[in-house]
Amino acid sequence: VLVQPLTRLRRHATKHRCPAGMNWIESVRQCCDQCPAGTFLRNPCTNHSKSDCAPCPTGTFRTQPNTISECQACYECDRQAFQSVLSNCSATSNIACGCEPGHFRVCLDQSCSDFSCQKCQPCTGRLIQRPCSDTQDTVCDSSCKPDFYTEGDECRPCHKSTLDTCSKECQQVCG
Amino acid sequence: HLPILQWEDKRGLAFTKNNLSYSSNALVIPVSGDYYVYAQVTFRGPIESNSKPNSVTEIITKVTDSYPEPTQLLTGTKTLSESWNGWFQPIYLGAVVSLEVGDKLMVNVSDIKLVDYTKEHKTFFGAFLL
Amino acid sequence: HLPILQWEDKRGLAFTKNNLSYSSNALVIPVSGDYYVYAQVTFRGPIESNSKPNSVTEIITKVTDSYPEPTQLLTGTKTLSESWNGWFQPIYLGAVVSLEVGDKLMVNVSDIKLVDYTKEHKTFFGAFLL
Amino acid sequence: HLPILQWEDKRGLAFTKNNLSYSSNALVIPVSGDYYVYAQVTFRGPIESNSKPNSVTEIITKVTDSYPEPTQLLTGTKTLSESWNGWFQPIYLGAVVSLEVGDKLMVNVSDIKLVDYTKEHKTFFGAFLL
Repeated sequence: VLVQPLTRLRRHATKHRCPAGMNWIESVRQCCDQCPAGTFLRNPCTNHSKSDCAPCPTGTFRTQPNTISECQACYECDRQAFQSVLSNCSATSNIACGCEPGHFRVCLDQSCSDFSCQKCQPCTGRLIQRPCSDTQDTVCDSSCKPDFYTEGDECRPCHKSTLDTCSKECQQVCG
Repeated sequence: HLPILQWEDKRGLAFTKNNLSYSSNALVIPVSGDYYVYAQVTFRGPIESNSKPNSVTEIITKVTDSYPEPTQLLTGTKTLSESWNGWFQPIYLGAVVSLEVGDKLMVNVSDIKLVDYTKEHKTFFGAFLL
Repeated sequence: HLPILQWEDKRGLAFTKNNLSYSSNALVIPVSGDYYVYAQVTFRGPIESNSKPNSVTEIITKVTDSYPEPTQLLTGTKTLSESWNGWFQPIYLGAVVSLEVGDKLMVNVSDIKLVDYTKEHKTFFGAFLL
Repeated sequence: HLPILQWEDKRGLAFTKNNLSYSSNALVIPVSGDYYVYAQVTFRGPIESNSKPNSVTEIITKVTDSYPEPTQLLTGTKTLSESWNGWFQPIYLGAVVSLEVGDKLMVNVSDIKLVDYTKEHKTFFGAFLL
């Protein structure tokens, strides 16, 4: 007896295939042309008319062609936490934030979409090996500049040293 | 009273419907009933001011015509142990409360400068009728 | 088992309705179905006892006639880094669970002495049928 | 993009109903409408890797056929001050969002190795139609 294996009827949403540049719209049950970046779908297409796309209201954006019913709200730069605007939000791109001069980024995770801006270290009395940048703190030289002497892990100007504490580095100044 | 937060009610993920409206920093209750009210505020620091906060507080408050004082409905308060370098602290609150038509719901915070307002998915506020 | 919190069910913001009742520290489920259950406990310290807690835990538990042991439905556990001086730590929990008529819902905590019971808007517990 | 969590949808406390289905790490929306979406992730450490995380992040994300990029709906991000010895940090998120039929909801985390997946009542994810 030929046993016909019972194929389990899998009920799954049939994926509607649309031509490139078009998306399936469930409410009208047809493919509609995508709205360009910077706009959103105000009304779906019909058999007689194309998609009705409207520009993203100020303060919102869409970077990609879409058939979505609202635009994404722009982020804001955290001016209170020393962030600066690298590029403003436009209809087709979100705002981009960096750190104010004298600050560098401390990323919260690998994506670095969240970061805080921390003050660059000043390298007082030391030479700067690598200046502070938007993404990295200053790298200071390990030794003190001429006319400075080491005290603990700090570099102090020689004129502040007294004869008995006059270290080797400051001989010319206090000799 | 603690400062009141202002909210976006139309753009991006924000919306109001079924006559639940937003005006002068408050959600206005259109029909009496039990509502699940919720809010998350993400606090962050440090900020310019040199004072280091040792705690942050978020309160969902009700103002009603039938009583002259605001009523604190839900409160989340958290002390901070890492407030010297960059810190983030979300506080989520949510519960069912009985409200009357015309009641206003607001969110107060301990320090408005500590609120992370930069992204709509980090700080949000809402309510729905059961 | 961890200590069970007692709740006010009538005064202030507290209420029960639609036959969802409160008795011997538990919400009693009147009709089978899916419920959104939630609770917030605000913990705070230090307290007189010299022991410094290094964590706090809140658990929403179900007791049912059909099984002799309580079931832990939702758990929030947080370590404390600032437990030497004054600290506050809220824990909010909420989710949908399937419950049977007669089931009892309770809130357990790691240490009842650490619970801030002073204000009804800081520590609360509830459920509603979907 | 941040790693996506996988979920149990049948055993224990987990369930799906009313055509809200779970497939390839996502809840699939069966009918357009407003949903209360929530998730809690309990993070814990330290783990073998010698790097000490300074923060943990949980994001509820939407993927839709009508837009090629995921949309971040809700985000909880918390810096860690006690990351050297044993620590626990729960993050709860919940809010109402408007969704279309076919939309997919997922939970992303900053580091999947830090997620406490050992107990179903510590890390959970769900949604219900209003």
